[in-house]
Amino acid sequence: MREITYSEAIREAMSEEMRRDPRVFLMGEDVGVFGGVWGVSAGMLQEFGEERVRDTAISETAIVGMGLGAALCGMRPIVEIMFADFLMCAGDQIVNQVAKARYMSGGKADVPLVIRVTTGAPGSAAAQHSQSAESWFMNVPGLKIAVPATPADAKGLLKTALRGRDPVLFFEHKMLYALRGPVPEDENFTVPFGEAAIRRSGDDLTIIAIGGMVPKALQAAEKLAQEGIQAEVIDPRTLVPLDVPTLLESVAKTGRVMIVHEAHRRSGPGAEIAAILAEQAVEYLDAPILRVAAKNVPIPYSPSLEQTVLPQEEDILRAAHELMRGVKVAEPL
Amino acid sequence: MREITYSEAIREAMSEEMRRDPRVFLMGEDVGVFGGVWGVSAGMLQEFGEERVRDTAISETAIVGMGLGAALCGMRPIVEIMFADFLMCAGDQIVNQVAKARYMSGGKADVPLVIRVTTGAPGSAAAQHSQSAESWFMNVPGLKIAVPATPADAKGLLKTALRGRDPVLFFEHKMLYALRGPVPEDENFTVPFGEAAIRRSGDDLTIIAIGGMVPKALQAAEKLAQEGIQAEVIDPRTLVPLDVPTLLESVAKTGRVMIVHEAHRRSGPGAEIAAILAEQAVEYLDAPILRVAAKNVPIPYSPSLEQTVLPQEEDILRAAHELMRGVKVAEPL
Amino acid sequence: MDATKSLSSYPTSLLLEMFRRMTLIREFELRAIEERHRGLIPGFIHSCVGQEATAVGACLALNPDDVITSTHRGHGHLIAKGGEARYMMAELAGRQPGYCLGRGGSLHISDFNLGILGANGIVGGGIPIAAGAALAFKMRGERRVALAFFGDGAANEGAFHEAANQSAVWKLPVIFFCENNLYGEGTAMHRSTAIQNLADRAVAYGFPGVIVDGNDVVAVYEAVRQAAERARNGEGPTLIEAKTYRLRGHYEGDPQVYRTPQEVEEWKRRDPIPRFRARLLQEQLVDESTLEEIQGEIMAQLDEAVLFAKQASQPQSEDALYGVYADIHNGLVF
Amino acid sequence: MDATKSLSSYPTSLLLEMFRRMTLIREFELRAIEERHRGLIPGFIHSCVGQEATAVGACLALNPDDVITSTHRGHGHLIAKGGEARYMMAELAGRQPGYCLGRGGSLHISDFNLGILGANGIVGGGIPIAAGAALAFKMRGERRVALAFFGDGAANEGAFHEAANQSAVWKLPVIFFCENNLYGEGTAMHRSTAIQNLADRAVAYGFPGVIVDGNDVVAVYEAVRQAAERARNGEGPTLIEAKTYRLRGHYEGDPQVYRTPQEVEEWKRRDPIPRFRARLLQEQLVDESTLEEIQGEIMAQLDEAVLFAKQASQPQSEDALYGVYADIHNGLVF
Ligand SMILES: Cc1ncc(C[n+]2csc(CCOP(=O)(O)OP(=O)(O)O)c2C)c(N)n1
Ligand SMILES: Cc1ncc(C[n+]2csc(CCOP(=O)(O)OP(=O)(O)O)c2C)c(N)n1
Ligand SMILES: [Mg+2]
Ligand SMILES: [Mg+2]
Repeated sequence: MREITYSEAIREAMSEEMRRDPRVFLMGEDVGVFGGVWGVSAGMLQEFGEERVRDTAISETAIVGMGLGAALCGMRPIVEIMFADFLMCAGDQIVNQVAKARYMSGGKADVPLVIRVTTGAPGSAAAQHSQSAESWFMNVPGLKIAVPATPADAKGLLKTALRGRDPVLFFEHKMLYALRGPVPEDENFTVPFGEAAIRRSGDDLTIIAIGGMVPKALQAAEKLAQEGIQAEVIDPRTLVPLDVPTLLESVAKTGRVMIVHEAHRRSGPGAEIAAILAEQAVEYLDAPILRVAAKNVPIPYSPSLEQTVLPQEEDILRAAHELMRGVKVAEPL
Repeated sequence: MREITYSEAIREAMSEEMRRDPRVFLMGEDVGVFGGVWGVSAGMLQEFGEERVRDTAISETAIVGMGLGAALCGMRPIVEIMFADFLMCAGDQIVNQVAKARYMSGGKADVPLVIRVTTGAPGSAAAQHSQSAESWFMNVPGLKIAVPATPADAKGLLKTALRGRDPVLFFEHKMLYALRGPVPEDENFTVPFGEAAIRRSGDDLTIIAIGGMVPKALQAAEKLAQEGIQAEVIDPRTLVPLDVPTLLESVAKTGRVMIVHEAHRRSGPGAEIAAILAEQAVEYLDAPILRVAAKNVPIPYSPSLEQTVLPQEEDILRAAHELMRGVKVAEPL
Repeated sequence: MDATKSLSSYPTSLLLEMFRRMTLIREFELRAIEERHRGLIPGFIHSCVGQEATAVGACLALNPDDVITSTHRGHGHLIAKGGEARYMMAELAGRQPGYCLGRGGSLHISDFNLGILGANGIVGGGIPIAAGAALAFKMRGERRVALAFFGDGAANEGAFHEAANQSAVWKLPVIFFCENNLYGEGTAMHRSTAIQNLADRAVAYGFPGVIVDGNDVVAVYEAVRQAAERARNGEGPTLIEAKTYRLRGHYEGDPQVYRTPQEVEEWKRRDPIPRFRARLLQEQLVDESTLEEIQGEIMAQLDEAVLFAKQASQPQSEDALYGVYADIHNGLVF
Repeated sequence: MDATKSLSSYPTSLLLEMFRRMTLIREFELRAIEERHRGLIPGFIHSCVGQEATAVGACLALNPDDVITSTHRGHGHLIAKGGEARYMMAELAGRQPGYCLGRGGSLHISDFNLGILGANGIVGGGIPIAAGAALAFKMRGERRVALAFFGDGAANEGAFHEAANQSAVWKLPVIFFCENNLYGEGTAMHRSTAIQNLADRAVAYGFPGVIVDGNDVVAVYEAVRQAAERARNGEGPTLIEAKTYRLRGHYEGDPQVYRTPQEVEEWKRRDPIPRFRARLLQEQLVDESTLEEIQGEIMAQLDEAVLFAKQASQPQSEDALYGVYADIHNGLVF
């Protein structure tokens, strides 16, 4: 299969859907003339014109709220929020309007709105441009949350989002944009929400890795294999809905599980996953459920500090060893 | 000890600190002339005047941001956000400014800012006026989060917040405002952050109950006692910091634990607590960790629907029986 | 003080419809308040008594396929845009046949077929939504208009500013309709805003700002008609500030410590309904019996609406769990 | 085009300080860019080359105990307010002696002793903070002023609107200082705003809006001085729109597809530093050698700053964990 980057896969998904469906359009800060600050929508203005690739003012509340209004009136907007950190500038529209419009209307409103947003630390971007916001809106019913980790998933999940009828928060990890991988050319290739991918099979322990941490988890798993430890690496692909059966099956097999994400540990996506497993899989567990995550500290600027705060491959390896010993670990931060 | 209401306790804490410390002042929507929509600040305008009890425009971002600016310049503002649902209107200021000001400045900035906010469902207030937002900001390092459940704690925790140097999100449950209880008259009575209260001792199971669910958990525990089941009811009082040792001690004793909160189940505060216990207490567990929480559905208006979505005393009882049987429970929503 | 133009230049049917809808709104509110006291209605009510002319003047100036976004004080807007009293009353009572199956209540009523994109519990929350609707219309080349109702208080929310600016840049067919009733909850406008006329805020975005007597239904109608025409012609947004007054508390039960009974009494003299009624009679466009007939019909309609709501089935409590998403992923935790 | 008033009415020391600070900012930026290419500086740089006059004119018109909030393009503001090049360079290099111990970087530099409440990575994020600082001053009866720097793009954020309105109501001693450099990232102002002059937005709040040539340091100084006087006298906020231009990319590495080299060239002719230099010489207020001496000092100062940054210790990686809260709760999960 031809290989393209994660970034190209996203552009391809948007472009194909825009060709196919006149209701789809893109708006956000600098998505047009600039082509997106990460270059994701480069060239789309040229193909689709100013009507369908709209540069907005720096007004996140308006961007999301107008996306909602357009969606309620039959469009299928893709809105881009440049950094996950800025989602909170549109917090009310996301939480109180977008998420609830269908339910509050008694199920009448379709809300086919995709909010694309970049997540994660690109390196020395500091506390306001490095956050992984995947869990910030998980407590709010009504949103779906996608966390693609491969080019194929980026394309397939985005297509599913764009053909669906529910609002989706679509988290694109900045450090994955340049990642290359095979992506089907079939225009109708989609990846369903709520189906985890088993990235690597193994019987000894389960690593549930999210977004940008999937490649790191796979690398760590290779190293563990050299030690004779076979890790199963699962990528949930969507956090809402979450494919609990696949997680349970793996944990039933391995009895050992860690969750790896770049979001801060406290109340990150791993908290919910761990809680579900502690509810539904406790009888399978031969060890504590571990979380490998960013420490509960704003992301610092200086590289060595940043490295301390962000989860590293060694942290995965250390957690794996702890799991294999079956001991309890106390993590103070 | 004299008894006052939760609401009076909060007013007393604010008033005493305002008398004691000229830097403390209150601002928010309708906190002055109206006395607060829940009457919490009634009479304070009369005592302290317009300079220190400030009615603001309906501008949540300005309210929080100006609170921060004043705090950075030596004041100790109390800002009120009328409903937790509206916190997201000030989301950016809370997450990106207030929470991070100290850390980003290299620890130089003191941020003595208290954000008081009402939480929980007052009954048929529907999806945008009933939310329990306690966990929305737990993933963001830099904030402290208080969830008082008694008049004494409301006063004591608020005093601690007002004498501290860190920003605090202070969640006041609407259904607790009328609750009466003993409150020390000592002006220097404070309740430290990070110390859970054991509301009831018991050896059979641990109920960790948050905010408005504490009284319900205690009621349920009484019923369980009649069946011969002794539940220990723990009120964490603050979610950040969280008193993990007290929780661990209890779970080590009982081996059975449920977490009860009015916030939605998915990624509510219980997710983090369950995850911590699954990390640190798994060897003590004789049963799954259960969560009793609002279902993952926006809060509906009609009373019977609302009751279905919100956690009820019977849900606590059912969970207790399941814990005692030690069986696994699957909760699809 | 009333628009100088004689009413005779308007079709009588329109004038009667104005009277009918304003009266229906007034009586709906009074009835809802009554039924709330009687226990039929569980939630809060923010009544729009006194503000009927803004709702009716604005909505009658729109086409049926134009859309509105409304507010916490939305009953009037919804009725003016065609909302049916029985389904509204049933929604307020939390019943299954209500507009939102009892899930929404007063703050969240919507009817997409009627172009009602929703009341809103968030002050200012509907404004960007209306702008987005206007964007959809413009992109599809439809000559439709979106109108956002909001209050003087809401004009201080960032959401207003952002939506107004973006709509101006794209010349969207949207009308920002500010009902300035002089108070945001208990805060008098002069205590939350340093300017006299919110219409002046249009200067900040580059579109016209218009002040209108919000208690004169015809004046409101004219202002919105012109703004809608501008919008349909691709000339972009208009901000209309309608000066009005709410005659009851912010919500039912509000002790109203923030204003004097005298002030309320004074505004009662400018009550838009008696005023319009008097004018209709004075200009001899209708006779008293026609108006009384309409009033009678409305009372019957509301009796029916209340009966409908009372007899309507309660939602099944398990139904609470449906309608969060369009699809249900079986076996997955949602 | 230059303020008509002769420079001779200003103390030479002030004029030289203007020249010195503008030059320092310019050279600091160029040096930082160079050191970023060389690898000393890990993060992004949004340089303010071309906008030195706004920073310096504004900050020199303030008192040392007045405060500012800054932006992502903040180096100039910070230096103008007294920030020291060596600690700034060390911060950019992520070193321990940097202003924020290496935790903040370019976007987050602050120095509370100098009244620098912080650069900001959030567009518009600092504006309410400045208003809050002004509130503190007003409440304590201090005659201090807060000034918020922000861009033309930021003027479209809700945060600006809310802070401006509230400040007007309370007549706070705050100056909203908009550096209109014609672009927000790659979006030309006329594509994000439908009005010509952002100063007109002051009308929406009820305080004066002033337009000033942002490439004329003395004109900026005058405008801010007047606004500060108003503020100190309890007359409330002022919005100042300074028309300027950024001569380099939005960030270093920006391909600048959104504008023509011709446009940039044209603005280079209005570069505030050569322009001010020429005027100083033309009015014979200083001689060339004095200016060259200053320039020499600055180069030496920057050599020292770079050396300082290079030799400065790296933060200890465990230090990352401190400073989130004022207190540490031992044994508790934070
Ligand atoms: C974002 C937000 N902030 C605060 C409130 C609480 N609240 C409800 S109505 C209201 C007053 C609104 O005033 P205005 O916009 O003038 O409308 P009016 O009530 O006068 O019709 C307030 C503050 C809210 N619902 N949403
Ligand atoms: C809330 C928010 N939205 C978007 C961005 C991304 N961003 C950084 S700078 C910038 C442009 C700002 O334009 P302007 O305010 O004119 O300042 P300038 O860069 O021209 O100095 C944008 C969009 C951000 N940092 N914060
Ligand atoms: Mg009002
Ligand atoms: Mg700019």
